[in-house]
Amino acid sequence: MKKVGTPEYNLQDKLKYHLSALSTAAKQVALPLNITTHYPRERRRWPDCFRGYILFDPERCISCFQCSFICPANAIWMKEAPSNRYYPTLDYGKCIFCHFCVDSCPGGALKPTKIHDVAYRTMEEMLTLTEEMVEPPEIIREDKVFVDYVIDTEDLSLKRTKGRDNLIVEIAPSQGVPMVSQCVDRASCIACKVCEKVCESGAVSSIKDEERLIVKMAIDAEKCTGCGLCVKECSMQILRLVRK
Amino acid sequence: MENKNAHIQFLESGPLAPFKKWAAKWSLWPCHFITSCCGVELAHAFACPRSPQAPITLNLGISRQSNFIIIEGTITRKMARALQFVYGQMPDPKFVNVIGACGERGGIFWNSYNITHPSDIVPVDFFVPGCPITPEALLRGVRALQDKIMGIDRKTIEFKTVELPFVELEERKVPTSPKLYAPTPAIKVDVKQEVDWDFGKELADTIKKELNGLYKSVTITGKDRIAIRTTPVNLLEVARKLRDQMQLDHVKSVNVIEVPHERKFIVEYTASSYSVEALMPVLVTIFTEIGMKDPKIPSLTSVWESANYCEREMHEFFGVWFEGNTWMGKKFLLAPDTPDLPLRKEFKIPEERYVFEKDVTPEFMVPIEPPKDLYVPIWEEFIKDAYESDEIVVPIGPHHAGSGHLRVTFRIKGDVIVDAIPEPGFVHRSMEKLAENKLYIQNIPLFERLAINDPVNMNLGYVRTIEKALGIEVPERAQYLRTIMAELSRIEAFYYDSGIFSLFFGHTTGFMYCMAIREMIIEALMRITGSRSGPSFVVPGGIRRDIPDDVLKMIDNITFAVHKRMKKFEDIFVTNPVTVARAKGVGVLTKEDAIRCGMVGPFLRASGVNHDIRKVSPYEVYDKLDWEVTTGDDGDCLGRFLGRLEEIKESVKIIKQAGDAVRGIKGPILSDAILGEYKEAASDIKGSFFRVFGNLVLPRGEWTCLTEAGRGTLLFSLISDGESNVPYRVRVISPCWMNLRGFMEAVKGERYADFWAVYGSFGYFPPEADR
Amino acid sequence: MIDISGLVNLMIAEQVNIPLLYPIIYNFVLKIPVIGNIVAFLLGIPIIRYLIAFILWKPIFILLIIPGFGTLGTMLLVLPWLERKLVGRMQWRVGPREIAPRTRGSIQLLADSLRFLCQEVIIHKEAHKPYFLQFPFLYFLPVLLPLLFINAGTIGRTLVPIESEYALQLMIALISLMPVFILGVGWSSNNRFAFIGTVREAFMYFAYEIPFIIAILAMVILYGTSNTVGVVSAQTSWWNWGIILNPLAALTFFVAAVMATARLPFEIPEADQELAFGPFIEYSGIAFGLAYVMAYEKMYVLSAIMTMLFLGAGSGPAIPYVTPLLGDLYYAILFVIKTLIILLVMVNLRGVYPRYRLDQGLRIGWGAMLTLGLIAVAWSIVLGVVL
Amino acid sequence: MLHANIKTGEEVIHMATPAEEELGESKWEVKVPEKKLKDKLFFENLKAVVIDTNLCSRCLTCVSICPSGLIVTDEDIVGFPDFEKNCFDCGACVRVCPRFIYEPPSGLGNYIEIVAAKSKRFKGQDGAMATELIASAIDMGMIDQGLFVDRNEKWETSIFHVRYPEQVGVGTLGGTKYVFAGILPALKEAIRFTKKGVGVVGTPCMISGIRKLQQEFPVFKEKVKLVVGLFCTENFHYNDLMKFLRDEKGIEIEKILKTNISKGSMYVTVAGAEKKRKIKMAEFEERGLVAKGCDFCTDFTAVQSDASVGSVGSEAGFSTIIVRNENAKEVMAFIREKGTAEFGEKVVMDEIDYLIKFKKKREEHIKELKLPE
Repeated sequence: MKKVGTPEYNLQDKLKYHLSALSTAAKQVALPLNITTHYPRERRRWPDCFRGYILFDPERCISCFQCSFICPANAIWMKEAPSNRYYPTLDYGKCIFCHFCVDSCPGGALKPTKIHDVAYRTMEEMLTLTEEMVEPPEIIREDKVFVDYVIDTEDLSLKRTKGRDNLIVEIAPSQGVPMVSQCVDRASCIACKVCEKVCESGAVSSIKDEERLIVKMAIDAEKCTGCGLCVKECSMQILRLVRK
Repeated sequence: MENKNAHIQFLESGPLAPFKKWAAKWSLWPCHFITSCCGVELAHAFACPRSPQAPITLNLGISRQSNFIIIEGTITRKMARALQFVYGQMPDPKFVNVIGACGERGGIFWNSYNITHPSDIVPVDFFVPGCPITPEALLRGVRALQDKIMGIDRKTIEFKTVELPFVELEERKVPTSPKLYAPTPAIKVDVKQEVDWDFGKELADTIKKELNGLYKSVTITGKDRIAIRTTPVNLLEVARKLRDQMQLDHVKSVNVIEVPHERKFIVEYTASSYSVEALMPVLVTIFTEIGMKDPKIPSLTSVWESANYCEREMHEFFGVWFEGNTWMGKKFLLAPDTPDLPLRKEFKIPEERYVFEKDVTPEFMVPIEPPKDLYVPIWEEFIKDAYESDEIVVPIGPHHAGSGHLRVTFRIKGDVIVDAIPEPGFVHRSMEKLAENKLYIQNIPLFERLAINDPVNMNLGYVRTIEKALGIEVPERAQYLRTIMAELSRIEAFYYDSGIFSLFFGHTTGFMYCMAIREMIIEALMRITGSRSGPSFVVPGGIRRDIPDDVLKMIDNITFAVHKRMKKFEDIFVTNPVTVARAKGVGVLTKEDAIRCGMVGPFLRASGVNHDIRKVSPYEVYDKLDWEVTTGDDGDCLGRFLGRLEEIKESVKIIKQAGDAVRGIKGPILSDAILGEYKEAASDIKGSFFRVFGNLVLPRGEWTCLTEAGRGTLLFSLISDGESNVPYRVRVISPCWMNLRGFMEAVKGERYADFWAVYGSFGYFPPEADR
Repeated sequence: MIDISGLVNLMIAEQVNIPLLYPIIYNFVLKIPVIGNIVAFLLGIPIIRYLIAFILWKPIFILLIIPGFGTLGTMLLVLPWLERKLVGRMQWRVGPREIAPRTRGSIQLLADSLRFLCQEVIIHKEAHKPYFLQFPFLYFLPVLLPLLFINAGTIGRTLVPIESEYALQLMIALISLMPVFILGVGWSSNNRFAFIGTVREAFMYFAYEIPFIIAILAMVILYGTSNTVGVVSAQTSWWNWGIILNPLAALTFFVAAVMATARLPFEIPEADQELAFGPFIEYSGIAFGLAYVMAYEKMYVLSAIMTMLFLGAGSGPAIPYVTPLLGDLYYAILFVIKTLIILLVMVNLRGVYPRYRLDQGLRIGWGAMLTLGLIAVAWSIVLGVVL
Repeated sequence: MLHANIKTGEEVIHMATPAEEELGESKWEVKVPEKKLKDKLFFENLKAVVIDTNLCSRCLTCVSICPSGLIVTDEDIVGFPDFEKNCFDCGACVRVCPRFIYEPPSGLGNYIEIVAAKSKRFKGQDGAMATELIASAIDMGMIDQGLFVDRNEKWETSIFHVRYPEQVGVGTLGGTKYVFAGILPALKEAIRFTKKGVGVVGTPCMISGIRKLQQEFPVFKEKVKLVVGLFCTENFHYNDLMKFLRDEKGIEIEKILKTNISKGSMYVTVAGAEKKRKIKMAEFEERGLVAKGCDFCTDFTAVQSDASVGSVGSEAGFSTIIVRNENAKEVMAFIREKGTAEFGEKVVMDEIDYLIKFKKKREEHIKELKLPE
């Protein structure tokens, strides 16, 4: 345990510390330890892992809704898209840039960028539709120089480089873990076909045999993307995700 | 509401239009209207790393002299009044920018019962997204406004639309919410746990002996946790006995849990001790059940003064009447138009949507009308009484250059503060209610917003509670990395506080130096997590991804580099004779008072109590490292400030040791127990986040966990029904909330100008206190 | 036609001596093709000649151009910018810059004042309207009047608008008037914070006024005169400047000046964080602009007095070629530079010090400063006896 | 949920796990029942056969199983708004409806023993033994949830999932409500959350529904461990009953403490009043307050249950328990061991027999019933 006392200044101390404050200030006037970045004309280079605006790759999306489910701010709403799919839309009026969605995306369809300095005139503009999330957006760039913070054992210093920092980072998309849906209690199935209805990849199929009074249910492991929606929605809770 | 372009039109009229526009463009003086956590990033935008006087001028305090409001995030119902008032006070032409998601569609608080849309209250020129925004984004908003003033209308972001042919296809079933609520959940706060805790068994026996006949049951609910069930009638007696015989001298939390299907409230007081070292880590929960009809219970304020504000809060949230507390029936945290008894289960907040529909926007519970009055909850007798005794009543805040988002009403006699009535709640964003409606994992960013300048510690507190409940062991490497991040966060919090402290003394240089040091720490956190001040990086079982070696090297460099600038700060501010004169001997909180008011953290230690959760019940790797607790005897503003400064040096020491150690430890950063079958994610959770964490269910019971955050002990209490994947109730006691009581105590008897010295020395951060 | 020839003769007799001026006009300006012709034509008009003579008339030149209103006006534009720049350097940043980056943002204050000019002036309904509006404007006078007695010259080259045996006393009287207007401003605002600020101002007024007067008194005793001409002539060269002879008086004067202008660490009445500009809290638009400017004016006047009393006014080493050419102007410029240095030290204290509390400020004023002042007087007497 | 590993820190019990080799290919067949009305949806079949003929006992088995979750009880009648659009036509409702193919159970059924007992812990209807059985089953770890019917001040029912015996202390849980309650929909929810099993108390029609569910779907068989039936003569529709009590009998609903039917009369205990109000059953019948479905019910003792409980046959303050199988026997043994109940005199079988016979007469109603072709 350390005790910290408060100092008691006598006249000499006072003079000494007045002088030390004044001389520190004078030194800074002469040789400042300046760390200013002139923002619109210069730009700090953020690290590649920076969590900024999000791009979307429809090729990799398996329409699993996980981004929407995990979003703590409920900023991601899924929008209907071709071939029975749902793609994310993002409301930047709500997004808190936690990138839980990016980390959740099993196919790596959501990609982070370093774009972050944006201002909108209306709140309606802040809703970004799927179509707009595919290509990197253009933002106003007044910067001609980018600045790196260099921290060595001595001090923090700025390193200025002419040119423009690329805001679109190439990070290898995550592969996720290949999963497939399985029925674990077939006798309890009621053939309600919710799984079929909720499946976007057409992996679940049901054929009704009117004569034999049976429904043939099947999950095609090849087609199944492992999105897990059928598992979640199954009214009897008899489906499970297992590793492929 | 007036047209939002009216002010531009004014500028464009008359022959002097070009000059007027030019002058308005380059002379945007934002008024000091800090509304919530984006204010931290605002401070960075104004401070040295970004040259504040570049596009906007200095941050002036008063609405009359400024022409620009930057609304920093959440406008609560209480703050909406202030906003409207401040906007009205400003001379034309004036402009408004909103920064942060909370001020737009609400961000993570979109379904909170206490927030409003600023755009409903004042005409807004620009919205800046982010949570919190980056300082650059703030400046981009200002640039956009400058362009707008000059008549240039261009979008700051231009999306390229790609053709995705949308065709109406056969209906696909829309998935339902991932949240699962167990029907009529069973709530039990004293679930018995078999733990290896001999002292606890002795303690339980002693309690039983002392409380002979007054208790119904005494249960050990975990290591260092004891729950005593009693009846409302015996409550007061039990508390008195515990205080007098067992030396449980303060209350850490007062909690009410509503069980509507059983028509009862569980009222619990969590007491602990500062005077007996063995009892320091122990939390003794005294709880009782009362019916929902006419819920009355004796207040324990007479026994434990520290329970006072918590009782007021619980009264407002649940309507439980604490007989004996003087504040019953009055508003404390909430605004007059906030829905009544908001934390009751019957009060529902909007549910999430998962599917996009055109023209559907998030709605509020109650439509927000722009408020008509400026609500000041000071009763007339108070004012009359004050004037009759030759005193002056001065309300400070929430729009005051030195108040932050807190209102304190002073009674001043001469220059001396006779009485101070706090009015918190200007940033009450209903976290406890929101947490009951989110998955466990979704609450991580939510609770991080308690203190955006101390984010990792907030994360850690919540996550450790979950880990404790699930009994998960965190891999060693992750433990070290968490410790490093937590200490970085502590330094960050302290430098923010000292920046504000120096600003309160009118010392802008000190503020700038602090922000420069913070910028260095933020750079480190950003390279680790990718976010400046909202990392959300600590997750149950570990951290989100491994930290590369070059970043660890940089952190190691910081432990050396930080000293140079710290020395400058000391020379110009800390040892400055004026600072010492202002802070020394001011706002003294004696050891007895500090204990009585239930102070926590550095502010308790400054009064001479050797209590640090990192030592008392060590977590992560604090017990493996060599560091010391810092205490002081003076208990004055300077002591509190210097004590924290000393703690920073200890933190740097911890970071250095942990950094050295972690380089030798290789391994996963997420525990197998939580990963289940997703073992691939052991070093990077990417791709499996929802699958791993989406469906956490905690075992039934109350799980309380203490951590030492930057400003003191942070208490999270999760009450789980054991079946739902959302918490049944979450109780957060943030350090600032606990310190508010002592803060008000320290102010009394001091001079008017000393209020700011005391304020700054406590590092009172309203979003953290209001929750 | 009024016969003004007597007056003109008087003026001609006391023209400010700038040797460089005529060569410039005759050798350069008049030789420029078109402009030269115009200037020649203008100079031919009698009234303009009279006007030029009037402006170059010593008292008027000093009052209007240097170190009077003209310099003051320039100072007002430059000083806040310099302050921001220097404090910016102290604080590891750059200060104003984005506005006209080539000029390092030096026209920032122009934009600010223009903006204030175009902004709405709010008079709230609780305020005492006439006084609320009048006081800021009335405040101008006592702030400017001391300039009438300032001697910016040196021995043998008197640059003073009004020479008086009681110049210092008059200055003290005029400076003492200033707080009265601040009290008026605060009172008419009818606001809690303005009220507290006003009370603080009143307290501080007494605390700094006495050391201030005593410091001047010490110098009066030392110089044996209260005539500004005499004061300046007494400081023959740098080793008998007031600051060397009686540094304690200089320190007392400086601290009292800082207190009087409410600069940090004595920014007690305005205390941004505590009172939000205290007496000026309710002012907006141009009225606030005035109040903002007034503080700098006061500072300028006090610095000028300090330069005159302690730094030998315009005295300084003569530089070959330059001094003869500039003549009187050289000394005036020296005076302004000295004043500027004092001003910069004064404003940049903002970057070094936090704010004292009211009682501490009063204690310093009534305690340390008064004691120092009295010692300074005693020292002056001793010096007077010795010398 | 999305992955099977529910991390509760407790043991995870999977539902029936298929054999390893089966996991490879995922194809299975589901039997669909036969439609009586060929070209109609299954729900239309159900509606025509059961609901529209008033055969429906309102046991809500169909509500619980319907995958769309849209079958509701509106005005005490089972319905499915917009079924043309929303019905999945899976046939689950028909599969589980105990009255679609009605084989009315009756009589005393199989039993191991018949005893009279009275709970020491709980207060409820008579001996509160239904409560005691469930509570003891929770205590012994057989089940972890028991479904009880709760009521509010207006005597509207809701389902209470009891996890701890202490929870039964909630005053309004014990006691018979004599109005319908949605136990079975709650049962479906309960099996989603349960780890050990669920115990249910219900009327004979509900018991039939549960048994049908268990017969059709192994999930229920595995998860529903204890089914306690109640002796039941008839049941009432909430709205009608309350209206009758309030308007015609002048009883304030909020003040009713307890209702009790015995010996052909309903006894209503009202707060503040000294005497119980007695209302003849005939009065209810006259006004048609008794649920229509009860006309076709012949089962008094809940023949299909694990144990049946009722007041008939034992002295006042005691309940009669008919223990029918091993599960219930274990629980009874546990009760005896712990001594949580007091056992009474011999049971008077005559009273039970009388009511069994009384209900058996209703078979005629079934015979009169005209089912659509």
